[in-house]
Amino acid sequence: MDTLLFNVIWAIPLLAVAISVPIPSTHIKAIKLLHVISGTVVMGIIGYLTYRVYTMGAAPADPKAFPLLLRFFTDIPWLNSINAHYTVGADGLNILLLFLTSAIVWTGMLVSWNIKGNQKIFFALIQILATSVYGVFMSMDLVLFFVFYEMEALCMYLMIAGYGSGNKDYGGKKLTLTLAFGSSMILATLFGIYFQSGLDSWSIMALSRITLPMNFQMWAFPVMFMGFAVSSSLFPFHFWSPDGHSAAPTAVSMLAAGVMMKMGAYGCLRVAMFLMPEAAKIWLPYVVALLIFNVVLGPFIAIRHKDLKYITAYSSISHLGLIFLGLAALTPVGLRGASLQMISHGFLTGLFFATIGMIYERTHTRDITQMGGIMRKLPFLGVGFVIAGFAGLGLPGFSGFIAESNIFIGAFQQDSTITRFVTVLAILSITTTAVYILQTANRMLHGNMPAKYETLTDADLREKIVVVFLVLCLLIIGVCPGWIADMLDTSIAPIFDRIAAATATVVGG
Amino acid sequence: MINGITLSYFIFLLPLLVFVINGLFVGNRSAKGAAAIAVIGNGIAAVCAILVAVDYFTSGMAPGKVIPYEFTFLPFAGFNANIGLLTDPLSMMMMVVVTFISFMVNIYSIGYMRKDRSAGRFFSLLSLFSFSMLGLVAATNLFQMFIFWELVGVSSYLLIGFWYHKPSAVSASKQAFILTRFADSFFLCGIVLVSYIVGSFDFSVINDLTLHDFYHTTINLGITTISQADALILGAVLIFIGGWGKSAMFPMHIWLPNAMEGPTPVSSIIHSATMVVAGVYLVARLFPFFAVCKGTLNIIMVVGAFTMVFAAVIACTQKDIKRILAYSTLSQLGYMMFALGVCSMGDVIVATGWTASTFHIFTHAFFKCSLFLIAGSVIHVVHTNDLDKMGGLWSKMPFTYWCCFICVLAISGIPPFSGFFSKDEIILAAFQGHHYVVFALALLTSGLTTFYMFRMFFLAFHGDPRSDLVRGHRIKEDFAMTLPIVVLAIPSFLGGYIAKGFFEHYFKPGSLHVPQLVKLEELPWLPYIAVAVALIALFIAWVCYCSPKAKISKALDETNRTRLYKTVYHKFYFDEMYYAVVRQFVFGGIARTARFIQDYIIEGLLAFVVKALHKMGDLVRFAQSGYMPFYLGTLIVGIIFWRIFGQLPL
Amino acid sequence: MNFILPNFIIPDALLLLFPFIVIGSRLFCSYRSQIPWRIANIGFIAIFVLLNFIPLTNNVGKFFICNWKIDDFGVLIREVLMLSAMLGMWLSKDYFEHGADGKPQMHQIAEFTGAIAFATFGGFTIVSACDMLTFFLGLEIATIPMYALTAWNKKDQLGSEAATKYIMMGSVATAFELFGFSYLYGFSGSIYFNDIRMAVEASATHPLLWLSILFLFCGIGFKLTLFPFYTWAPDVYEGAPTPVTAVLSVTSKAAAIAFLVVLVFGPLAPVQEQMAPFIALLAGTTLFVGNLGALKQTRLRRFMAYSSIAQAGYIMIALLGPVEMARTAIIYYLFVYALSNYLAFFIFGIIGHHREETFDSLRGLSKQNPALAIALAVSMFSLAGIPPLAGFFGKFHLFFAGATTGHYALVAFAVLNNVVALYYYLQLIKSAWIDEPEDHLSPLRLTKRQRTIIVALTVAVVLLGVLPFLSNNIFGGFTF
Amino acid sequence: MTLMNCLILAFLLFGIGVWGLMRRRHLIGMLISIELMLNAANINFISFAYFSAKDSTAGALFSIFVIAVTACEMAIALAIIVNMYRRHHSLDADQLRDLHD
Repeated sequence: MDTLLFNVIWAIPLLAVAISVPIPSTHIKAIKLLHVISGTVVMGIIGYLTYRVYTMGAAPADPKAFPLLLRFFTDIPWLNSINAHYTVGADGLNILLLFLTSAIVWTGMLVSWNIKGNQKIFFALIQILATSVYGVFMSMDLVLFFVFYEMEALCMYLMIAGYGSGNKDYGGKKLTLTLAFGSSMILATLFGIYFQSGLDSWSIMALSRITLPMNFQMWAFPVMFMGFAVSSSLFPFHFWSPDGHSAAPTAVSMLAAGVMMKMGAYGCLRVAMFLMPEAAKIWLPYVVALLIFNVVLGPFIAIRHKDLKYITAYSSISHLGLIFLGLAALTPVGLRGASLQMISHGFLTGLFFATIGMIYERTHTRDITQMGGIMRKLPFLGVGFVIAGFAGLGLPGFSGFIAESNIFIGAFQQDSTITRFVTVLAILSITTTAVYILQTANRMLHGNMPAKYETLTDADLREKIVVVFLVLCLLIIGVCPGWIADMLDTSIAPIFDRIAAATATVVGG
Repeated sequence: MINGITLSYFIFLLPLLVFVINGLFVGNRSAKGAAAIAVIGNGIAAVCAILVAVDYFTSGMAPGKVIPYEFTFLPFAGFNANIGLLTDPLSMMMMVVVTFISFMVNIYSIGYMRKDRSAGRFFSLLSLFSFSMLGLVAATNLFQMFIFWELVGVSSYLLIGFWYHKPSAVSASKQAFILTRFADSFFLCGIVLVSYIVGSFDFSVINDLTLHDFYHTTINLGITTISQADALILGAVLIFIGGWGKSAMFPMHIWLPNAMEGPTPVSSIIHSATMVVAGVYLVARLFPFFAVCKGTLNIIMVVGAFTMVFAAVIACTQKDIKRILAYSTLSQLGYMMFALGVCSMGDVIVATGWTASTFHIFTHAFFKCSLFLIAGSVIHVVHTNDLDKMGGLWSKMPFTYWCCFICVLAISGIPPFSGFFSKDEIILAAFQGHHYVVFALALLTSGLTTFYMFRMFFLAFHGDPRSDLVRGHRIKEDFAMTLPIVVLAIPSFLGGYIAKGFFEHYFKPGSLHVPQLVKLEELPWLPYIAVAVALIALFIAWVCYCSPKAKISKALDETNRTRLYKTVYHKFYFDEMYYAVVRQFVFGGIARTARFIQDYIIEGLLAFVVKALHKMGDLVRFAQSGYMPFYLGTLIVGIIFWRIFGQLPL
Repeated sequence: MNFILPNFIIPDALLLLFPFIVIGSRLFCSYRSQIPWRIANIGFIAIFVLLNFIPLTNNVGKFFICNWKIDDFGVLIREVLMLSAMLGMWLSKDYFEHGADGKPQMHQIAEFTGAIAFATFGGFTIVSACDMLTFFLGLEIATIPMYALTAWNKKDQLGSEAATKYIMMGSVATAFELFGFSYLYGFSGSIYFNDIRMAVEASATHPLLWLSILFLFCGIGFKLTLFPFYTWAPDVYEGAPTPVTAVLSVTSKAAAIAFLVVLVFGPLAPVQEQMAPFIALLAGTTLFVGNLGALKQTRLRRFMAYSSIAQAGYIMIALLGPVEMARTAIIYYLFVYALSNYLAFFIFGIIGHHREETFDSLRGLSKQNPALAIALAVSMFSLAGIPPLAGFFGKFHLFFAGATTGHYALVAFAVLNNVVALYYYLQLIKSAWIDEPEDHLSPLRLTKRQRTIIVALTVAVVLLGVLPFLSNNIFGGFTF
Repeated sequence: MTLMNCLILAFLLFGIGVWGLMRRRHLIGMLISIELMLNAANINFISFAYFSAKDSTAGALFSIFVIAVTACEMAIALAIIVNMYRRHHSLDADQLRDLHD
């Protein structure tokens, strides 16, 4: 039963789209309602399944899924001509990410209730995007994984192009093409992995049971890792995210920054590092060096920016840098911190972009120098933004702090010069984060208010639901992180064991 | 102490509850209701705290450290981050002080915030602060301490910027938060480093370390590789930097005076009585650790002593009543800090400084808080912080006047007022630690303290009124605002005398792994010296500002003065320096460079790639000239081309 | 001797008779009558259906009078060609019916379909040839009607120019092929593939052999628009009427690639290894040049020309793989490519009915007719190879075949080129989705036929990839 | 007269065809050059059939078919060119430049 529920997760949005197609656009309310309800249903299902996974704890899972601890494991032959299977399964890590996705999708749909343009198509596109992300987090077969992973490009451009603001075409193209570039790197290495392994199988578990030839790993790992890192905006492939986010409509920014950027980091962990641990051990210290830009310089760039979405984009860049710091730590705490950061940053940036979008709907500008003192007129949204800000600068009580403390402590346990160095820099740069966040909040919310904003009205119920929901998610993780940490630990253990067991010896290389 | 445990839950939960209720439900509807809830909640919390303290001290387990309960907050590999309650004399004392003062300030705020529309928010934030402060003092480990450390920082930020339409308040709050955050980043570094080496966050573990077993193993810090023992010392310094920023020691002091932009009750509870002593509390809490790490105590001593003198000098020239108090707070914090520092005498430790410092925390909390409240009600009357507009208030507001007199005497260290005892002990400790320079400075500073406090006192209350608001009108002292002042004046009066023995009996830094000096020379003449200095300073102040032939207007005029006076008056231009550094170096230098890298180098490379592709595309399209002979040519050329490059075995 | 007509030959026979029947029917009915059209429809559909009844038999060829071979590959290529023929016919019907600006009323639909049928039959001949002569004839039969079709609008200046260029260069290419054939004949001394194969196995490095291979590849490179023989394609695609362009881009490409498959895996199979670098170079250069050329296009058909050049490059990659994989990949890709291309051309036909066929006339499509805009996006994304659309799986199969024999570098290069390709497909989508239209948009009129076909094609493109039965059952014939 | 001579002859013929193709701008002239190239191929077939090939009939057969096919190809070519002449009123290959990037 649970397995069935798990398998319909990605189907429900498509079903909703299929139902909505024949409904004429005159009944747009009904269509939107349909989509929101389907989103709620999915979220409910995933919430229930999360609970199930939590209750199962470390109980032995389907042996076919060894070494991973997968619940609801399903494995059906799919495309015989290329030996692709439909293989899905859930462990603590990806069920939580699934929940994050469903939450962001749900809130995103609520946020874009009154979006301009053809709403029918927009909601359909959101649903398709949701499907793709669900699929990525569910699938344990590389072809399936890649198919879902690449699907995002299909919706992203249309959404940004059709419904965005500002320089939509440039932003959309930059985003789509850069992501496509990343996934082309991934695809190239996927073929390599398949044929080097000689297993005639794309299954992650099967591939993780063997050791790929070292001199293949040595070039394949960096290519694949960077390919994934592109979508997590790791330097030097971060340039798509500021322009993309600024051009995208609110919901798309939420989804892109909140969920899709996690797909990359998730791929790095679940595919690249899991399948090629030996090379990972050799390469990751150099990846850490790149983080100096993400983590240390990113906030500084945010300081110099005036556009809310640019600021948020650069804050995402720095936060995702922390994810990679956690991954590169190669310690259980670090990996857990990275996964926690994925989840927490998802909610966090969702809240960020949601509030920004709502404020933008009212002020019609995102330039913080144009605003000021709107806290008086929009207390609720103001508080929402400030909470997002504090969560962003890692205030205890919110999830961000938990993730960051895990990452810092975990990364410091990695006894390599460069990692230690970057970790210290990262810890020190929490100040810079505080600087740009407070500067933004003060310029926008405090001080004296331009007269033109006298007529602003505060959030309505729908928007309040969104903000409150996201804040609650942040708080729950932040106040009682124990259970989530347990779930992540049990699901990360096999990955870490494999990495720990790997003996890194460069052959040719 | 079952009873105690159950009560102790209330100490934390009540303020939290008040925060939630006021913040979410009551706050923006009725200010009165919010005030009522806040006062009741914090009142009960205070009562609980006192009961628990009594329970603790009578149950005979004092001065031992007890951890009644502790929950695992977040498990790390090998060690846990817990949240719990640590009961020992220090934390008990702090709890009582915090809850009691926050109770008083809540009462006071009823009057002070009567006309403010968003009073509800104020009360909820105030409770948030006391909750986090309590969590801080109850901390059983560094992790918990850091959590609540940040929370007090945030609540302080929110309360300084409470009037967010005032640009000065907003920028002050930003400055306060960022500066403390800057210090906290080092604090966090220290925590990570120490916890990595020690393998635990717990104070109990960290406090009975000895460096011996760490000399052999080395640790790689990225830049250099040093022995773990040195790393521990480094960690101790880093952790102290956290306290450094929080307690606004020089040169991270500038945020505290600027923080006076906030509402006065906030200044009184956060920026004088409780939060700013968190730094001192941290050092006191980790004292055995610092004692083990050689040299750190000396740093602490130097920082504290310098700040003490520095702030006192500035305070002598200020005209803003709240800033005077702020600088006096700085200087008093300096006392506490160096009192902890002077404990190190070469390789041995003189524990008296520790006792003195904690004792001073206690006494200072009361009189400084009440002084701020007094300043608040004065400002409430004359609607300005400026001493220019005051004077002659003594007849108008007698309660306030007499309480102020008591507190000023207390801070000046005139017996039998509370300040005398604690300060006396601190100075004595400096002498016993054989730090004679600090000893001299401390004496001098106590003189300065007396001078500027009485300067403020005389200018505010004596002389003839310089403000129309005072002149002629009869002023009614608000009961809600006067009651706490009076109540707080009592411990400022008697607190020292009563609590002296108590402190000397219970307050010991705990088991140290360094030799302690047990027999110390007594200084019977010290009190007389101190009092004499104080009285002389008092007399000078009287001559300058209160005596019939004192030229008040001239004394208050800062324009035509010597350069030295101006420099001091402008706080040695430290704000300007900070401003310049931040503007030029951080925003101008680093940030601009980063932006440049982003906008020109990275985007430039990207643009180059796209351009190159387009150029090649143009080439292809140029070949598509529509000229058929050329096309036919491509067929022929194509064959030859592939004949040459086709890699055919031909 | 008495022989019975084996049933698997029936479709070919019908197709051979078809043009005569259709064209002949013109003699007996009035000028405007719809009968030829009906016959054409029935005939094509019937043939297509009959083809589907031929069982797939794990690639054991069945022979008809000893050198007309029908194997699974042949059957499936036949299906592709018939699909293309039908779609081309339907496309042309509505395109020519109510002639708008410059496009003449077309009453010779019978001749038109007849020509298409001939071309298709050429394709049939290629895949069922067992000797060079049939092979060559098939290629010619597949090509010559195309010349005629290109010049179909007698009044159209550009059309005639295109036709001229096409036929001149086409004849030169034919000459190359003939030269290649002649050398191959001279080398092996026989025109039968089996003999040639044996001869090739015997002496794999004979200069005549390789000279012939060079000439053959260059000749077919012209039809398949490989680098640098593609130069005719953009001009001809632009000059020819849209339906012809569509047929050209699918049928003649399919025929040409079938030609290569038969050649490379038939007589030349023993030297496939030695040919690999040559093929890889052809593939790489072609797809690169095709992608570059399409970057800044503004006219739809020219744009499609470059895109199809790039597609040809992608198809070539599969020729590197082992035979079954290569065949599967190519068949599958041809299906997908045909569907996506025809979807695009149907839309262009509708757009271009009252407007210039340029990017600008796509402006405001998403506002004017969202469904059409979505269909366009789907076809473009499919051509760009974005999952879950069929195009992705097509390309995936091609790369899979290429990577099997370890040409990772080429695959990586091709995959990176996909990004460039995506760029110009996005350009087109941009003009349909972002750009604001000019003052007034001339209304788009869709007949029921067009609407149904567009919907059907869109659904097919979406589902063809993800639904496993296609790659499992239809291609289950190939064992691996 | 050996196989080699014939092959050389054929190749020369082919070369002449190519040269003419490049040289001439008159469409008919170009067609003639193409004819030359095709017939060069025919000569190849015939000579191979005569000298070396196992089944010599095939070559001859092939060349005959080629002649036939080329004939109809040329017919269509001429038709198209005539039509082209109606539109452009010239047979100059250089004039055909309406279609280009």
